[in-house]
Amino acid sequence: MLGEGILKGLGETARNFVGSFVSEDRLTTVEYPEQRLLPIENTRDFPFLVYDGADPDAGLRCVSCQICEKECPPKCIYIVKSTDKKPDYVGKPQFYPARFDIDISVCMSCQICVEVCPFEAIKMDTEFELSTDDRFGGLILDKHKLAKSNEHFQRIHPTEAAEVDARLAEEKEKVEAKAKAAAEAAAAKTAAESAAAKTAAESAARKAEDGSSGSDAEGVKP
Amino acid sequence: MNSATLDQFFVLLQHHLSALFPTVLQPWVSMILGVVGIVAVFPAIFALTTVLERKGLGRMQNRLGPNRVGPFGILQPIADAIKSLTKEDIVPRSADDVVHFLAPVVLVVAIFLGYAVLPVGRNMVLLNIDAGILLFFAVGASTELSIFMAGWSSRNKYSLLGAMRAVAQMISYEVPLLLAAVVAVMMAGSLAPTAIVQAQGGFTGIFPHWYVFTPWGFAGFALFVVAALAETNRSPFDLPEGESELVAGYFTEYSGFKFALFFLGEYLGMMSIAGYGITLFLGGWGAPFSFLTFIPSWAWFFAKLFLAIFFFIWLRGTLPRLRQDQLMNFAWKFMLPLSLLNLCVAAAWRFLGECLGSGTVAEVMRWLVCAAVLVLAYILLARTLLRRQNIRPRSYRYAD
Amino acid sequence: MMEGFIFGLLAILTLVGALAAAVLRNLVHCALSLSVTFVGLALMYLSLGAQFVGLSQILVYIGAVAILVVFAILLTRGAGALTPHRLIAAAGWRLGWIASVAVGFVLIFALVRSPLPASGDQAAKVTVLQIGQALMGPYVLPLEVVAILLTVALIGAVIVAMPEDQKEMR
Amino acid sequence: MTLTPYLIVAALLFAIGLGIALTRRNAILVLIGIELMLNAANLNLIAFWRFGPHPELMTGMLFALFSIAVAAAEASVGLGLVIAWYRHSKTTDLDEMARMKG
Repeated sequence: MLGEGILKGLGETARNFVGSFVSEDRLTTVEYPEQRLLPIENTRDFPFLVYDGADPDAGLRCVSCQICEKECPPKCIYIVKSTDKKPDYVGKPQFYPARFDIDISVCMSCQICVEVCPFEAIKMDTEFELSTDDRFGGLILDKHKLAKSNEHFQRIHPTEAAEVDARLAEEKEKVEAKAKAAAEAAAAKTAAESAAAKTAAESAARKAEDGSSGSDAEGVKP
Repeated sequence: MNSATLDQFFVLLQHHLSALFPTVLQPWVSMILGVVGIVAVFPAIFALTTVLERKGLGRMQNRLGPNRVGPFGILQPIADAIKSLTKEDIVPRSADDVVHFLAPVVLVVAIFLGYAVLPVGRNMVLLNIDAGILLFFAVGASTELSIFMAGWSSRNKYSLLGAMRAVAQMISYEVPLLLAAVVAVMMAGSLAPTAIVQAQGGFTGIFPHWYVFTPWGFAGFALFVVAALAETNRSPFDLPEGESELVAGYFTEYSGFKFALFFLGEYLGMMSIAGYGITLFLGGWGAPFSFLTFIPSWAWFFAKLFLAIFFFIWLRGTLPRLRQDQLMNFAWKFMLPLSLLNLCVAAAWRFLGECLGSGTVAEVMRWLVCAAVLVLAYILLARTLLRRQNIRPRSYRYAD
Repeated sequence: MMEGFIFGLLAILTLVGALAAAVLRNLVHCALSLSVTFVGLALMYLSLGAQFVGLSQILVYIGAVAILVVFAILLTRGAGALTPHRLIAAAGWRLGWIASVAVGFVLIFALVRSPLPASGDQAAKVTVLQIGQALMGPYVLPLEVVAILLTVALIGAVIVAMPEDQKEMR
Repeated sequence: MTLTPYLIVAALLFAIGLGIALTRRNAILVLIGIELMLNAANLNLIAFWRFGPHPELMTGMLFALFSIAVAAAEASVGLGLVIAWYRHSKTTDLDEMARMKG
């Protein structure tokens, strides 16, 4: 019959109208600032810097190699290298960024900085509430705003973070093993050397008696 | 306070307030009070309607709707008003300044004039003139010109297209609207809205003598509702401002307060046409059952008005927009013949009433004959048109 | 006093609208000022007590004729750029104005000189009911003739304005 | 109020309408002028009805009503003609329409 479709449609909307008051399940929306949906795992918008441990300054993974700065297509990254060094996660002394700014008004979220970073130091964030009343200053994120803990990374991108953590742990293990091996070798070497040194020392002592200095003997001290 | 006093509360208030002034000024003061009443009440209902519409549409789409400003978002219109008042008023550089400025003003003034003869309660009508319905249609016709002014003066293709669509649509649907309304006028024997309401005032048993409860009245009411939707550019007839096609139609280039005026005009137009629909077919301020007459007449009117507004919102939440050719075909090939036939049926109703006498059997006979004619015409006409339209399941051959 | 003031306002509104329609360069402005004249005339009818005619004037002239004129202007692309000055006036425009001013003078002269009934205080209240009865009673023949005329005009206008190729198709 | 002011307004309106019809080049404006003249006549009819000796007979008023209906018919046909002519010759200029002579 004619007009049947209209009545059917009216019935459907009426059901929705009443139903939305009766059952909460029908409501497809969330009330945003109070309730939020978890972003899906592949969400990404702007980069952030990862740090390990509790101290953002000490734990920053970035070694200020400036690859990302060079690769960034819109040139939104600005890095100033430090003059001194500090130990990284494996304990090796590295440079760190004295300044690390990203202008997110320029950033195009291409993720190239993440791809090129050899130190897993820069990753994509899911933070989207970036609105500000300062068009220029408010959209330049400095090192302190960019630094976010590894736990944050693990929360927003669990799979990727697990991979990264595993790789870093492996590397660290490798480095430690290497260091250990090196240390063992060094220890063996020192042992051998110390044995040698002993004989040398003895001979040196003998020599010292002649009045000459034992300065080279000090250099072999472990 | 007994129910009669309550019923006439506002009339008495107006009377007592104007009695405070010297005799010479009294008619003027009384008139101004009436105008103030209309200018205060209907925009307030408009404000309420905007938020209720958004909430209602939200609920129909399983959303919550605005709920941030004030309790349950009820203060949303105030926020909207502040926003539109403080926004920059942009006039395009090539626009026709004077016409661009006048268009919203003319629209709102014309629509407010329509309220002058709308009876909102017993003895509650600003101008009780003889040709009230004619005045309503006259000012309704002049809104078309203001819409054209708005669209043309903006020097924008979307505005002009929207305005031309609006004017074509309003002219086309004004014919069935008038013809549908004429039925009630014919039966009441008067063009005065108050007289039409009086004519529907009686009760049979507990049921009122509203025109909508007769075959021709029901058909007239249905035609009136459809034509009213088109006249006020409401969905599903919102082609003139179809935002997916024309940005915002004829008020694309309006911002700030002028935009708010257009918005106000649109909703006031909707409410006034709903008010006249109520007056013509739904017994105006009359109670729906004889045992409910103790409730004040104005309360009934506004209750019906809110119901009508809810129905408009409900339709908007349900129906998709028509296409231009469908719109025109519907007006000229379907609405017009049916409303003309309805006119004949109404005449036959009156004639049969005189011929058959006043027994119950005669009443039922008359009712059945008139209803059968209308239903038959409806089915035949619609079938024919649908067959000619050649409606098939939609093919997506261009999309694939 | 009040009546005279209102009459003066309405007369100015009407005449200014008409004059604007005569001299404006933009066709749409002409049409809009024409509708101002129509409104002024309708209000004048209302002030004269001819309620039904006044409202019909608004309904027909504002709602139909003004819109029709505007549509015609847009359909003939008259709404675009301003008409150049030399194209506003027809060939013998000076003669035309002289003739029309002369006609106006003659009419007013005749009016002022002729003895007219100065009365008119007995404002007869004519209800819509009376008009309806008159239209259905003594004036039923003119009414039917007008009805036929309107139908013929409707069909005629549609056929005249129909594109040629569509006419051939039918 | 008396009859004369209304008649003067009507006369002026008629003169302006005549002026438009005689002097403007655009066919639509000529139609506008004719409408104005018809309206002036209507005003005359109403004024005479109101101030005449027998307002209760409604002759002038009904004549004005019929005149409005006829004017509407005239406007629709006239504008239809203008549009048809425009479609034919791409102009609404009356001086160019004079080609029809030959």
